Amino acid sequence: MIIEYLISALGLGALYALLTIGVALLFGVLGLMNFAYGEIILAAAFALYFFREQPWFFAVIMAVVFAVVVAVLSERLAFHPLRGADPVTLMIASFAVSLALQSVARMTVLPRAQGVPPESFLSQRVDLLGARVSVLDLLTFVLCGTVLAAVAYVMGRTSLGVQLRAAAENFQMAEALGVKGNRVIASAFVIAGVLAGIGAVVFVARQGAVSAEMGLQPMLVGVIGAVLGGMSSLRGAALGGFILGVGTATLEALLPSSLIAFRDAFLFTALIAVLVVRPQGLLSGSKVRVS
Amino acid sequence: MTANFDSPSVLSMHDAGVHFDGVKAVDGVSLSVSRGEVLGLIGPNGSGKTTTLNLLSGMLRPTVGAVMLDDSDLSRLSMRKRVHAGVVRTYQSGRVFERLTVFENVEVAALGAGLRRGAARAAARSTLTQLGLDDVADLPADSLTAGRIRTTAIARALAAQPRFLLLDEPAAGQNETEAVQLIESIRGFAREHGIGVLLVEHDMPVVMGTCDRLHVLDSGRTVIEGEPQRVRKDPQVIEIYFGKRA
Amino acid sequence: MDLVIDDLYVQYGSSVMAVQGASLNVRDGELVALIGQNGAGKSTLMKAVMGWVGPHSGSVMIDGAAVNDRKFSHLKRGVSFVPEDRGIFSSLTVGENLRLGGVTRRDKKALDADIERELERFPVLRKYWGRGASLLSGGEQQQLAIARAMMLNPRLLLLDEPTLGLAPIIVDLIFDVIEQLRAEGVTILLVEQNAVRSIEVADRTYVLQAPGRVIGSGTAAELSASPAVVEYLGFEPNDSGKAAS
Amino acid sequence: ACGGNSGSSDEADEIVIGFATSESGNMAPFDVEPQQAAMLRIDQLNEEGGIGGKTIRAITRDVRSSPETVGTAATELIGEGIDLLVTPCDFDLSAPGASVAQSAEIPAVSICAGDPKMADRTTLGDFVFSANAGSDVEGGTGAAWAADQGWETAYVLQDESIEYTKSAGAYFQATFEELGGEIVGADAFPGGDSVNIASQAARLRGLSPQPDFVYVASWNPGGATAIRQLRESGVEVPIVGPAALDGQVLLDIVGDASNIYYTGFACYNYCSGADSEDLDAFVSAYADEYGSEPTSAYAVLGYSMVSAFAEALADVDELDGPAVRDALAEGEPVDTPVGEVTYFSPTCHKIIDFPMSVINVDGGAMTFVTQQRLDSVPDLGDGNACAG
Amino acid sequence: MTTQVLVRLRTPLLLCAIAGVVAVAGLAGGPTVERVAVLALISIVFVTGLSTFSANSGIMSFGHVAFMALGAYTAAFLTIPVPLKGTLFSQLPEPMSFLRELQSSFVVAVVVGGLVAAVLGLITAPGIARLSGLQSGIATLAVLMVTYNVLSSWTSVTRGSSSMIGIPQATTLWSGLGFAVAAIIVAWAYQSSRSGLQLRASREDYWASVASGVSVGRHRATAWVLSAFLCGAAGALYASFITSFNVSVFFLSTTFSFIVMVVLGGYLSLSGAVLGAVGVSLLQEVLRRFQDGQFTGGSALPAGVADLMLAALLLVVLIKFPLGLMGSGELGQRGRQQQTDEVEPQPEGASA
Ligand SMILES: Nc1ncnc2c1ncn2[C@@H]1O[C@H](COP(=O)(O)OP(=O)(O)OP(=O)(O)O)[C@@H](O)[C@H]1O
Ligand SMILES: Nc1ncnc2c1ncn2[C@@H]1O[C@H](COP(=O)(O)OP(=O)(O)OP(=O)(O)O)[C@@H](O)[C@H]1O
Ligand SMILES: [Mg+2]
Ligand SMILES: [Mg+2]
Repeated sequence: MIIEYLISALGLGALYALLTIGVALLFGVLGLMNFAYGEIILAAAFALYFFREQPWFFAVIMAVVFAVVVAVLSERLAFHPLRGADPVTLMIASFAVSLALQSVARMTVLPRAQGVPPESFLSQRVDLLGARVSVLDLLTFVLCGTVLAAVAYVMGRTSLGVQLRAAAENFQMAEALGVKGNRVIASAFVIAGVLAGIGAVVFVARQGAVSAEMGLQPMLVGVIGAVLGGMSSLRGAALGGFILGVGTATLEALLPSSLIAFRDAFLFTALIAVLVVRPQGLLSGSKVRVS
Repeated sequence: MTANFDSPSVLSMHDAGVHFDGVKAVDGVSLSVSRGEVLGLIGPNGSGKTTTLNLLSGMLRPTVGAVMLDDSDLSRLSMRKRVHAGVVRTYQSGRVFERLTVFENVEVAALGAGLRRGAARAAARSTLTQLGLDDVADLPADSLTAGRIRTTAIARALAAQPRFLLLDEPAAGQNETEAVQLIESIRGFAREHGIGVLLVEHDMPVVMGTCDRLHVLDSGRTVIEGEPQRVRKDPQVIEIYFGKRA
Repeated sequence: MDLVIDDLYVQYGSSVMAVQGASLNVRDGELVALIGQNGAGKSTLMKAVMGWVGPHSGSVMIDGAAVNDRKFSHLKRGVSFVPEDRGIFSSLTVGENLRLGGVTRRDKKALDADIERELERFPVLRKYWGRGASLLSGGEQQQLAIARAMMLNPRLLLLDEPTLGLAPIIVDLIFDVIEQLRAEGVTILLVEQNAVRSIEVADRTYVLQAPGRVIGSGTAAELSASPAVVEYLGFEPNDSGKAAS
Repeated sequence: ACGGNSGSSDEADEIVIGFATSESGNMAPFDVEPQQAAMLRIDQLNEEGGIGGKTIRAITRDVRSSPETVGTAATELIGEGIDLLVTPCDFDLSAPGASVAQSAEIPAVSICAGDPKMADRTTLGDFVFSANAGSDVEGGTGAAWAADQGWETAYVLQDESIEYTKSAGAYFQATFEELGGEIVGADAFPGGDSVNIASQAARLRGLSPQPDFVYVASWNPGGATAIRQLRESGVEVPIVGPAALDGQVLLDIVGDASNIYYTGFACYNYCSGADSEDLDAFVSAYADEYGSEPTSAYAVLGYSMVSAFAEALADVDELDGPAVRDALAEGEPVDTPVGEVTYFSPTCHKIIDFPMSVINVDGGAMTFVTQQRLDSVPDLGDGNACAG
Repeated sequence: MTTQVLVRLRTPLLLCAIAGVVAVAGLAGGPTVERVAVLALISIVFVTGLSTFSANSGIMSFGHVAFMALGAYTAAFLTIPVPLKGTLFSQLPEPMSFLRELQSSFVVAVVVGGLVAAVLGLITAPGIARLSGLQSGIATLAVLMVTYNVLSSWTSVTRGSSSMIGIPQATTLWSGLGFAVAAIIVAWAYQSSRSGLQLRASREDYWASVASGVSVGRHRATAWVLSAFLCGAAGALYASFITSFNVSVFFLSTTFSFIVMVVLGGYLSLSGAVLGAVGVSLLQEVLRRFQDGQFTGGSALPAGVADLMLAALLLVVLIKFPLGLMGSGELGQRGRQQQTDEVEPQPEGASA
């Protein structure tokens, strides 16, 4: 029981961390709290549904492609013209993008929820310390770790990360120094798209369902996890997402069934408490001097 | 304006220090400003002037030492409480309330100092007149030129009923004439209301012409304190700060 | 490098016309100063040279090419700019800021050497190499901004109040650097509040009056010949300083 | 859909039905197909000469899944002189429209709301109806069928997200106990779009002995996900659920899982074994009209609803509100593609004796098991007007 | 001096006049338009409440619909006829059973609805006072999440996800107008008060306001509680108009549609909020009719086009006016409205 709980909590934590990194990436560098992140996930999920008859691996690749295309398109059409606008404006714009994508999806390809049949090797279980652990949980874990490491490497160790942060902070100055601002910012959306795609693969494998509204939940997880963990630090965001996931799973395991309906109330009260005690999030990002 | 003359008379810092990631930005500095005098704080870039000002104003808490107002310890008080005690600062970068009018900018500070509405309006009006901002009173602050934005920031600090005013490079970005004019009006204001001024500035004509005393910092430590003319001739200060041209 | 500004008008939004009919030129290898009171339009003019604000009318040409042309690249022409708000990237470290100055350069060895040269010049940058740039003091940031602009090995250098917030000793250093660059043949346009000193070092000086009009230009002697300029400046420029140095 | 031709035509030889339903927004999936099926039936009836000689004219308004718009649309439709208002498939969305109709004394019929309150004349008023059986009937029918299988112990997995699922669970439980069964355990999960029932599944698996079956009181897609996760975590006993699990999406989500049953409204296209000519005819007529077959059995409810109108209004001359209401409440049995159904009664404005189709999901296929009717709804003391 | 006061009074007068126009349009336009007008007036009450907090503090709140929910539930408890309450709330826990006997007039219900919401505001105020920026936005969202979750799960008291029904219809065009005018006056009075001014200063620059002696937390909390009251009152008005409601109304989609109103008009401006509420209500109705084909002679647009157009419009407005139509200005006041001046033209070469 305990081991099973642990595995499921860690699995959910890893999934949430995966979802959070993408939101935190765009926020950390562009100051964009992207509510349309859910619809990028939706695009990937739709690809998984659309190509459900094809080999799984192919569907996964298409999912990432779809997510990247939607992410980059949203940048071109909405966020590019709003470069340098204040964070609230950006956030509301992302919300408009989210609404638009959702209604397009509903009007065209996803008027109602659709199922994606389980991929048999993912739903298999292996015995680990006497507990039955699903391949999916293990995969989520590995993916989350790899993705976090890869993104941290790109953002922290490569010149792209530096150029990206520079272009986001002061576009003109960065361009004057030779940074290809537009290209670099678009690449942030590509990375966010890839992350959303991978997140969607895991999410859909767990839920099996694809619907026009499905982006809401992962988006909320991403946004809340990112704020909880500390907005401009990727590690913090991953930690925030992870804690959110483990917290959710723990509440489901511990709450008596008469109280289980109040799971979210407990969770969000805890969130408020954490924020009040540590407004900057668990791991705060870079400090900025006031002068 | 109701300057309260029987209130505290000296703002001081005793062996105060603060460090960031191992760098001692301010390291055992003691200084004091009395009501009615202008103390100049100078030193090379990065010597800890702004940090000293942060310690005095409550933006930072000293890791060692204390900030005192006469005999009471301010070290643990928040910036806001220190404003109420009469210690008011400006920022190096102005920081006006851009979308409020110039009048409102100044009125806020008067309200923040605890004045009632009518008194705050009156205080704001007289401060604006003294600093020559009457004609722009009803304009949003962000439509002003850089120089007037800076003046607005100073007017705001004056309206907060300071007994001690901490100014961080108020003359930066002004040409000589403008700078001297600005400082003169501050000086006049300070004299009139008995305000102690701590002035951080790199503009030498301004510093030499305004300050009663100079306090020189280097690497967070006091180098010398004294008469402007004496400090100006100090070989160590010339070496680290003024340079050969001086 | 030749910079020619001809009858330039620049407008912010729909109401503020910050520059109205300014014409000036900087010839190859020249050090030209631009002075004027707050709000005269000096910074706006600089931004127009960078193409950051579009001309309402008139033109800005560098070596005969219009800067607001789509194909014009300041980078390829070797134009480097230190803006008045410094343009430091506060989310990057000091080192990252400096390296970003040379982001387009392929000659990594030479870039490292240039970085080394600036670190020698401004030791404080070496001290704080790995620290967040926004944590630096005002003057330290200004040094970083200047050092970064040098990473491009500019042929035309635009300096907007490079000595803002610097201690006198560093101001001297900056003026030394400026003269050294001029000696190397770099074309420089310098905006300064310190009018006396700018006129002193510059080959020629333009005096700008709000809203962005040139009211006089030339050497110190030529400027003092114009009563309007003398009245505006509040002092009579002379060449004495320059002769001395 | 039919446009709003509001041209004045001769009142006497026309029955005007207003549809204030969701064609867009998140509730649209529940309304679109039943409404299309209803339009299909209207066309058929008009071709056969209308109802009692009167042609039926439909006016539609998209309420965009928003309760405020339902009220506005209802007001507008009543202003255009409709005789009967059709409201969305959901009680909460219907209620504002129904209240408007109630005050105008125009009967309002929800196209398929499953909430027992929709049928209660004392809650929204006596002009309000639902053309569906309701979650109470569904829960009860599931229990009755399970009891018929000889299963004695049940475990309830309750989805807490909406009233429908709560009420289905409660009525399942009450009926099953009334029929002599025993509830050996119950657990709950919050439901919604993101379902993770690992710990609930672990608790259930730890039970020894295992119950005879599990009742999953949930809806799609969360319910299907829950079932998938139950099976993946190794719960092997039969699973029973209500009609909201119906649809192709259930098959897709649970994949190859087996031993799953639910009480649906009908078994057609994606389901086999019902062998009903009437249903086949309905499906092919629907496909002819709209280019694709219906994706859930809710569609047939819309179709049958219009048949019920026709049955009730055949002999009514004066189409004023109270007359229409009384005619509807008379409770004549109606022929529908799934069999004979009594729609309304003077005390209960919905269907009790609905012949629910028990459908088995096994290895990626759905097969018809049997039809099951409930005799009566147990009284839980919650004021359900149709109980007892 | 007096002329200055008159100038300042122009804003609330103009805004009240706008509310008046809405009411008159409702009066003249027949029952359907009347419904839309009443809903628009209720929206005005809500957005003035939201804007009391958001416009002055600069913090976008996602949580105010929680206050609306409390107001609506309070109105339900106070105005549903006692006999019906007996059946609706048969499972009410003992300490709360007095609610079953309670009965009050409409106006009392609206005021008490506001007060109950203000109590939630008070409870959450210490947290809100401490937080800035997006953290604060997320905290307000958390307030909504908790409220929604409790309302939809505490079945014995709130009837859970089951609808509240049988609320007597009491909100009319006139009472709607009355409350809208009252809300506008309250919001405007707060904005011009010393607390409002100091809060706006903190919105412009937190650290500068602290350095001016402003206790940001206290003013934030004040605005938060006051706005909770107004939004609670809006909730009670809503309940008394729609007569039955379900908890699912008080969640994200409603939150977002109010935010669209506030942002379109200008989220830093009270006038912006009011104009946004009226404009979006009108637009929604026009789009609805468009989609039903009422303007195009019966040929209906595909379902969902209305949502899409609303989203597209929001985006276009934001790109043209990043701070909404009013920017941070107010109707009838001199000075800037939308400040596009700040946006320097992109160098053409940059986008190549
Ligand atoms: N928050 C901080 N984190 C890290 N280092 C800091 C911080 N604040 C100041 N410092 C460092 O402390 C030293 C003193 O900084 P300070 O701003 O007080 O200098 P200053 O004397 O005001 O210089 P300037 O004349 O350039 O404004 C600098 O080297 C600066 O980098
Ligand atoms: N972004 C802007 N939007 C609107 N007006 C502006 C903007 N930037 C500058 N201005 C106005 O344009 C005029 C010229 O400004 P500019 O910054 O070029 O002056 P300056 O000569 O550099 O002054 P300073 O010595 O203070 O730096 C001023 O009146 C200023 O208020
Ligand atoms: Mg400093
Ligand atoms: Mg300038």
